[in-house]
Order: sequence, then structure tokens, then C-alpha cells
Amino acid sequence: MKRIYAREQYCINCRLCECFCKTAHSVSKDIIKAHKTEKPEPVSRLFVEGDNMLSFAVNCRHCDKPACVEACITGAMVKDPETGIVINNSERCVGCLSCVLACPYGAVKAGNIAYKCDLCRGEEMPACVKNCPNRALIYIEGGSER
Amino acid sequence: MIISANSKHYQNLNEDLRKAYAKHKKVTIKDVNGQRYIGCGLKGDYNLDIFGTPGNDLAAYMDGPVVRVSGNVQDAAGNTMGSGEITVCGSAGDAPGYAMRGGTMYIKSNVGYRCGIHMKEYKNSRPAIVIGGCAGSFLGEYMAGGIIIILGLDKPRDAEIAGYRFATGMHGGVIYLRGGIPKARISNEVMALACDEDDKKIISQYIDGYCSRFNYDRKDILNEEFVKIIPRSKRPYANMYAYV
Amino acid sequence: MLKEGQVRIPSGCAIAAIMDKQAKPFSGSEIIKSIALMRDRSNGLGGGFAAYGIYPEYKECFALHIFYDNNQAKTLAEEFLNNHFDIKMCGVIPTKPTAGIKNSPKIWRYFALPNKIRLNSSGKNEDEYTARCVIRINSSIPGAYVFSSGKNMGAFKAVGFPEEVGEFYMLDEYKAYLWTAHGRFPTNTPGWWGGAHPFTLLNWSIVHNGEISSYDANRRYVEMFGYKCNLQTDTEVITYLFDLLVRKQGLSLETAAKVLTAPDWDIIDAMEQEEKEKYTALRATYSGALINGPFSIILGFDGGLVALNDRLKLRALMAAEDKEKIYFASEESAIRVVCPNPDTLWSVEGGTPVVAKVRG
Amino acid sequence: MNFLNPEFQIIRDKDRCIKCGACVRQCSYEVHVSDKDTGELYTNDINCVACHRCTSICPTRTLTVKKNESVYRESANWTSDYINQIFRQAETGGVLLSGMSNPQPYPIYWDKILLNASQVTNPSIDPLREPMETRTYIGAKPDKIEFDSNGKLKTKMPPQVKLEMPIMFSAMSFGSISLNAQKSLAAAAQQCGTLFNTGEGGLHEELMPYKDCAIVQVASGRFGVSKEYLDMGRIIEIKIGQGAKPGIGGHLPGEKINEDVSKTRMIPIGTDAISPAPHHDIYSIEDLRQLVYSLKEATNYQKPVSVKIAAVHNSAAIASGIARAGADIIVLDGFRGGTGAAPVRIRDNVGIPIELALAAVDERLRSESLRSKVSLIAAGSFRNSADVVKGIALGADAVYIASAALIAMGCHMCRQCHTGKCNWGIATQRSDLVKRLNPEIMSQRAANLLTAWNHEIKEMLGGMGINSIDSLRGNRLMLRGIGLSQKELDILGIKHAGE
Repeated sequence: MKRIYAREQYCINCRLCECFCKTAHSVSKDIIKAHKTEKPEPVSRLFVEGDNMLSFAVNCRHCDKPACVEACITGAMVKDPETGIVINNSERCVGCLSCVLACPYGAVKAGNIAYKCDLCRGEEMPACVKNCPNRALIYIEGGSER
Repeated sequence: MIISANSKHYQNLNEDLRKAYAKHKKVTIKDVNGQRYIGCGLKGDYNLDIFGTPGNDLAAYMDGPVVRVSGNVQDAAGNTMGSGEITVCGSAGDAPGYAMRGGTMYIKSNVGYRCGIHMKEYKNSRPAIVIGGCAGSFLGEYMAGGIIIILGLDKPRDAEIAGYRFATGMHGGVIYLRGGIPKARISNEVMALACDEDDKKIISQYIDGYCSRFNYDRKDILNEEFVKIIPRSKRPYANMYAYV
Repeated sequence: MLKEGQVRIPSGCAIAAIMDKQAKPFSGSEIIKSIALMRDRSNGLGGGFAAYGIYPEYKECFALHIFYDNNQAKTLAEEFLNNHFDIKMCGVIPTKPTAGIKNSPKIWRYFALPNKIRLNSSGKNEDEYTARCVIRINSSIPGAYVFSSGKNMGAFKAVGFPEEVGEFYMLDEYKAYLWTAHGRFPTNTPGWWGGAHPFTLLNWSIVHNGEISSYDANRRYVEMFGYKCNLQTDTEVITYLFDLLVRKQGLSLETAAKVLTAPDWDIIDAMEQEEKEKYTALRATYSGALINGPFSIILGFDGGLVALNDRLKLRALMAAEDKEKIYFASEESAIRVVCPNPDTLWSVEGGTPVVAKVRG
Repeated sequence: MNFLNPEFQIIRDKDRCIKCGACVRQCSYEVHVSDKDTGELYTNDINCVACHRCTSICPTRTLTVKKNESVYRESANWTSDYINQIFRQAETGGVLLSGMSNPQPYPIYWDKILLNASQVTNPSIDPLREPMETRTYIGAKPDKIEFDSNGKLKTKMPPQVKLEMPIMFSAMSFGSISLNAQKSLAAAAQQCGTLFNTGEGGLHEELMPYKDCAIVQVASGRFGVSKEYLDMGRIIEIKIGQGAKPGIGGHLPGEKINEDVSKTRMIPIGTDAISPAPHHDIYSIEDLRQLVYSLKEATNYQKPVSVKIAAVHNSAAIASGIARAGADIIVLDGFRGGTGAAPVRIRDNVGIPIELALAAVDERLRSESLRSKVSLIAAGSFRNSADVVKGIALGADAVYIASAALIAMGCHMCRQCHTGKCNWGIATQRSDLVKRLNPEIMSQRAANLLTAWNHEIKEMLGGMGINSIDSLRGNRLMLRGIGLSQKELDILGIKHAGE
């Protein structure tokens, strides 16, 4: 399946990926509203680690055998058998955060419930990849993960 | 009605012709040599039979008449022709059928450079040029519609059926060529395909026209496969521009 | 208003040529008939002819045809000629009054041999010596213009339609084995006799149809080699290019023609290695001699001619042959008017020279 | 106390700002500051150089860079630039240094030259469908081409280099620009069938795949020059001078000599890389011949040798001397050419415009029958394809571009190259900045620029009724001056519009 890969040699720590992820996961889909007025505040599903010298975006791997799915106590976390996308169903998630603990990459974000990358669900290009100004994020077929 | 062109200047000849058209639908013009604009702008169901070598711009803007030339024609025959028919029992010079919108040209032998340049079609008007021999370079340049059929009959052994930059800028219409042509001569804007049944019907129809006019045997023409050349895109240059 | 030479004038034209393949001389009436048929391609502001083999009795001498605007020009030019040449014979070129030919300058011809002493001390051969003298008269003696300088050949030209020019010079009374002709359609020349075609230098003569877009690139290129483009005409610069490439650089006529109308790079790229190297070398070296824009030309020389079209073939040029003769003209009808049924008739292709030489 | 008035002012639209902090993290000049406690964003306008990295990166287009409205009392004589320069010199006692090209309002002749087009008497040519050739061969040409009796080529051609378009990337060394920038240019050159120039910085090993489209430069410091280096280039260029700073050497400060730069320049890390003003083996024209031939000997006469000079008052005579010294190519660099760092007084006052120098050199070479033997490359601020067409019509075989290529890669002409803090990752060796320039993106942008210009050149040629760049070269009839004096027209060798 196509996955998002970070290329730290081109990551410039601008963190626009975070802004655009947050916007993509907002109701308004408007970058200013998403950041300034929308309630509940939308959550970016990825985050940039590091500083100007070395940085990279941490993102869900959509593992072949996802630990988060195994750890989920409510069945909210599922891997779509067709697309391979691992999605947290916010209706079912009770916020126990077992998945956060289970993820070996630290790619699931804790909040009231768990938040994670959904590859922008069927968009041709996830928002973070599309808006990365330096192609530090790429969305390609990259073999298997775990 | 028979008119002799006999060294007349074209203005005098065409003046005589205009008088003739007022009374006659069929006009034969003899001893033509170099007189320009014969049949130029002529509209209606006239029949012109021309003996000799008419000058440039034969049958330009012509709408309807049937013209037959016993010899060769010079440059720009059928220029911007609307409808009708031109049969040339010899060769044509450069740019025959320039911007032709309708009607048919049958040329028994060769054509010069830029044959069928900027031919176009609209609604039911679909111009066609049938070339019995070979063509010079830039055949079908800018071609936007219509049909060119090129037969390469009596082609010298080492010659190609058409010159360089074949179908350059073509963005409409179709060219059928008998046998092949080296890829290097064909422009990037077009692709070569095998002919399907519809193509074969069209080819067959025009070959019948050619054979009946020049007394040729169909079999001698259909003994080779035809290749169809069509444009890759209606808008070959759509991505070339940036707006500021 | 400035005359040609002071300003560059675009022009269109008709051209024609007839050559007897056995070098048998024939009257000028035939070529006049051929060029006259294309009257609609000229506008009466220039016509001319070149004839080869017309002066057998003086075939060793350079035949200098000169226009003089006034007596002073003649005095100065003759002084120069007497200093540099031995004049074997001279006189007025006979003409007859012709409707349409007006404001004739004085037209003289001189049969001349280079002055031996001067020639020797110049260190040049007699062609180069004579060419330099011609260029000097034309660029430094106001009102004098040498319009023909070959051996056993001559150019005849004037402001008028070509058939009038032929009548004016009584060319039906000359006999040549090769004739070329030109009818001119300049946009706006005030009508200067020197500007008519053919343009000649030594035995080269050129008639030309079209306007070249590369003019200044070509001019500045040939001027590096000692030529002076006084007329600012395409024809002049093309003549010099041929003279440079063939006479001075030693290229064959065919190769020179291939320099002027170089094959496109993609065609060169597709050639066999050896040919590719050859054409790449020619194009890279003589890039300043590439002629661009529409033209068809007929170059006359001793014993033959070259017919050449630009590489995109933007001008028409037809050729035909029968048993005795070879014909060229801008239009087929201009050939058929003198040769109704040639054995072969074809269109000269773009960038592909037709070289015709007399036998023997 | 700082006497300087900030040149620029940054306006932040608070309604649009989402406080993402990208501006803070992206500005190497530390203009944008985030308050640690409140998260509010502020600006230090005095540091702003108007490089526009922040305005470009800002996802909500919140920022505007303006000229500072706070002004000194106006004077046509004592402009704020001159006052600020004095403040700076008073503060430091230093020679003023700046990057990029001469910003002074000297006449730009390109903008006073108009091109011709065909109407009626000859046809314009449609470059989309008819062949339109912009290929050029550079290198010395023989006096004539000879064939043997079998028609085989007898003349041995001096080494020729094929350019698919008459535009090359001018010398920009690794050191003055980043490796990523150089890599982008190299890849673009390769893609477009043209050349890039290593400048005086050697050839980094990561550029080996592009060696066939490299011009290697030998300058007075001889940095990176080795037999391998000379063998690698398609052309060897001797750099005598540079348009931005004629008569001045170069100086790459030790802090830019990191490990990588040190390796390609073949000098220790941290040492200043000083290029002397002259080559100390060339004090006269015959010495140039000696250097030209030493390079030819060293490379077995396989490569054209080029000599680059700054356009100065006596360029025409110097150029004919260079031709006679055996150079295959002459490069003329006009005074509007860019640079990584130049003394401001030199940059702004020394040299002449490329248009005049080119016209004079081409004419002189022709009058001495030398022009067809050497190639002539013009440089020094070709800003667009029309400048290129005009340059070739004045007599150049091809042109060099550098600033335009950098602009294609993000350069905003802020003229701070000398600081090494280039926010666009171009004129810097700081790894956090260099990585901002992704060669995958930037090589394509540079190639796009060349491709677009080449298309435009073809359009202009076609309009003139010309289908080969060969017929444009030196074709000054295609040019007319507008608003120029007779003297200027004479030097340019062109007529006035309307003539």
C-alpha cells in the first residue's frame, strides 16, 4: 500500500504539515478557522520531531500487523482490509489510550480520545504530503511495514 | 462552351470566363499556361475542363464546381476551397488545398511541399485530398480536420512516400498512407495506427474515386496495407504557456 | 529618398534560366519569353539577364559592364581602369529606345586584362585582383557602378519589366549557351539600375527570389573576408557567399550549397557517422553562411548553373529538361511557354541543390 | 546605540496569523521572535533583509514586507543608502561588502532595444510546427573545411561542444553556493543539453554524474585544480575577471570552508580561500597564451579553453588579444553580473554594461577577421529570453545566466549572499539552510526556466523569419534602438527605431 515517508534530509522544520493536517481534519477545512475559532479544536494527526538541524514528521506507518489494533479494547481501531488504512473510529473510541502505549512509533496522539493519521481517507494525496514545501514527505508504495 | 486561353493575361481570361458562366454550366478552357485564379470564388454547379497548366490559386475559395485539369497545377490549387471537386491529371505544386474547408481534390501524381496545410472540418464539411504519388515535406502541417490519402504509386525504390516533418502540428483530421513511412519523418504530435473497418470504408470510397478518374485498378492500390495517422491531442500546445 | 546601397529594400521576384547542355549558343529571345510569362511576379522596378558565352572574341578578357550616372564618374572610373587594366576594347553597350525604360545611365563596356605589373606586385591572382578592383570602383567612385565583370559573359539589367529590359538591350541579337533572367518586385525602390538583378562578381551571377532574414548575419560574416556589401541586397551577399566558399575556400558547388541551406540538425543527427561529422563540421564552421528565410536562386557560372531553394522551401522553383536544354523557372508555365513538352519536369526541393553543367 | 534606520518593516495581519511559528523557525536573520511565555509573535525589523522566506512559507499569507516608512529627510544627494553605509563604516571601519549585482540605475540597453518581425516580404515561421533550431556549437572553428579527393572530411575540427540551447549556467562555485544549488543547476543543464560552470571551487564528488555538462574553471586561486578536475570538464575556463568586481579577487571566508568545501577546494577546513586579483602567472597577454596552452597540453587538446574577462573600457582590444592567444572561447561578463560578495564601491562603479562591450568586441573581432575563429559568450545579467535574443543578435554565440537561475530556485535578490545566511539554501553552507533547497524540486524549476526561455527564443526567431539561431548571431538588422543617442547606436551598431 501507499504510505507516507519522511525524508529528514529535506525536512526543514517548518511544520506546515501539522497546520495542513489540522485543517484537513477540521470541519471548516479553512486553515484560519481551524486554528483560531473552530470548537472543538481540530487535532493534527502528525507532528514534527526535532529542531532546525534535524527534524522529521512522525506519522502512522499503517503497519501490516498494527499493534494499536491489537491493543484496542473497544474495536474502534481497525485496519481496513481493502485499503490497509488503520483508522480510529471516534464514535467507538473511549479514550483509554492503550493504542498510544502500544504504538512502537509514538504515532498515535493522545487527547480526549486517540487521534491518528487516516491518510486523509481516499484523497489522492494526503494534506501533509501535498503541502510540504520541500517534498520532505512523500507518498509512495514502499513495501511492507512490520 | 470552349474558350481558348491562348497567351491571354489572367484578367482577360477570367473576364471571358465570367461571361461564359452567365450562360453555360460547362466550360472547357484550352491552351492554358500560367493564368492564375481560374475558377477562383466560383459558386454553383459548374463544370470546368482545363487543358494545359493553370497558374497559381486555381479554384481558390471555390464553392461547388467540378474542375478537371488535364495537366499539372501550380502552387496553391484549391486554396481555401469550400466545396466542389478538383481533379488533376498530373502533379500539383506547393501548398495544394491550403486551409481547405470542404470538397475533394484528386491528384493523380505528386504534390509539392505543405499539401493540405491547415485543412479543417466543420459539421458536415469534411475536405479530402487524394494523392496518387508522393508528397513533399510538411504534408498536413497544422491539419485541423479532413482526410488526406496518399498512395505512393510509382514511388521510386529508394524514395519515401512523403518528405520530412510529416503532419507537424496536426491536431485534427486523419491521414491514410499506403505502406509505411520512417518514424523519424513523422511529427511528435501524431501517432500511427492500424486501420479499422470504418477507416477501410473511407479509404475504399476515395480509392474508387481515384480509380475511376485515372483509370487505375483497385487491386493495384489495395495490395498494400494503409496506416492511419491521427493527432494525439486536439490541443497539442495546451501546456506550453504560463500566464502572468 | 535613399537609393539602394544606402538603404535595404525587400523584394520579391520571378526567376528563370535556360541552358544548352552541349553549350550551343542560342538567342536571348527564348529566355525573354519565359520570364515575360511571369510578369505578375514583377512590378516594373527591375529586370535583368545574365548570358554566358556571348563574347567569344574577347574570351580572355574581363568584360566590365559599367553604369555611369554622370561624366565625372566615367572620367574617374576610366582613370582607375587605365591604371589597373589594359583595355583591349571599349564602347557603349548598344541599346534601343524602349517604352517603359526611362532614365538610362550611360552604359559602357570594357574588355580588359589586369595590368601585368600591378597584378604581379599585388600578389593576388587575376580573379582576386579584378574582384578587388570592382569592389573598389563600386565603393569609392560615386556614380560609377560595375554591374558585370566576368569573362565571356555579361549581365544586362535595368529598371523596368524584364521583357522591356531584354528589348532595350536587344538581347535577341546575342547568343549564349546559358541565360538566366530576373523580374523584380521591390517594395519601394526609387528604381536604381544597379539594384536590378542579376548581381554578378567575376563569372558568378545570381538571380534570386525572396527576402532573406539572415541578411545581416551573412553580411557581417562575409565582410570579415574582405567583401563590402555596398548594395545591401540579399543577392549581393549570396553571391559573395558563393565566391567565398567556392573560389576562396575551395568547397564544391554542391557543398557550398549545403552550407547555405544546411540540413536541419535532426537530419544530421540521423546520418551515418562519417556524414554526420562532415555536416556538423560544415554547419559549426560556416554557421554565418547559413541563409535563412525564403529564397530560390539560380547561380550562373562558367559552364553551368546551380538552382537552390531555402531549406523550408518557402519559394517555388521548377525544373525541366529536354534533349538539348535544361530549364528553370519560378513557375511551371514559364517553362512550358518555351518548352511545351519537356522530357522531365520536377520541382526543386528545399535545401537540395540542382547543379547542371555543360558537357565537355 | 545603533544609528541605522531599519530598511524594511514587517506587517503581520493578526487576524490571519495562526501562530504556527514557521516564520520564526525559518528566518536565519532572527527577524521573527516568539515570546516564550505568551506565544505571541514579534519582529525585529532591523534584521530584515527582504528575502521573503517568511512571506513565502507562511501558510496563511499573514506577512507583508514593506519599505520602512520611517525615513531620513529626503535628499537626492544624501540618499538613505549612502547615509546607512556611512553609519556602518563608522561603526566598523570596514570595506562595504554586498552580494548580487550592481543595483545602480545605469542605463539598461536591453530595455532600449527592440526586435524585428517579418511582415509580407518574408514569412514569419511558426516554431511549433516548423523546425526551429537553437543548437549551437561552441569552440574554435577552422579557417576552412577541406575534403580529400574521396569527399571525406580532411580538416580536423578543434574540439566542439554542443549546446541544445544558447544558454548556459555561469560560474558559481561550491562554497559561494551550496552543493544542493550546484547539483540543481548541474541536473538542469544535463536535462536541457547545456552546461553549468563549477566556478573556482572544484567539482564535488556528488557532481560526477554531471561532469559531461560541466565547465571547469581555473582561476587565480587555482582551487580544486588537478589533472582529474581538468579532465572532467567539457570546457576549461580561465577566469581572469568577473563583471561584478573587475580587477578584484575573491575571498571565501574560512567559516564557509567546511569539510565538504575543503575537500573540493583542496584546502584545510576553516582556512580563508583567497583568490588573488590577477593570476600571478599572467602579467601580460603572452603569459595568457602560456596558460591557455598549458591547459591544452595537459588535456591533450581535447577540450576548448575559454577565457573569461570582465567587460571593461578596453575589452575590444583585450578580446582580440585573447583570440590571438589561442583561446577557443571568449567570455565577456558585464558589470551588472552577480556575485556572492563584492566590495560595494567596485560593484557599483567599475566596468561597463555587457551590451556595449559585446557590441564592441564582436565588431572588433570581425574587423580583424577573428570572429569566426572563436566563440563569444556574453554574461552579466540576462534577465529574460528577449535579452538573450538581443545578445545573440549583437554577436554572442551563447549567453551565461546565473542570477536568473538562482531566482528560479528561490533567490529574492536580497543581496546578503556574503553573510552565508541565505534563507533559501542557495548562498550558504549551513546544513539547516542548505537542506531547504531540494535538488529534486529546484533542478526542475531551473530546467523549466531554460525550456521556457528556449521556447520564447524560438517564438521570437520565428517572428523574424529565422529558423536557426545561426542566422540570428550578429544579425543586428533585427535590432533597433529606442531613445538612444547616436553615439550609443554607433557603438551598438544598430539603427534607431523607425529607421
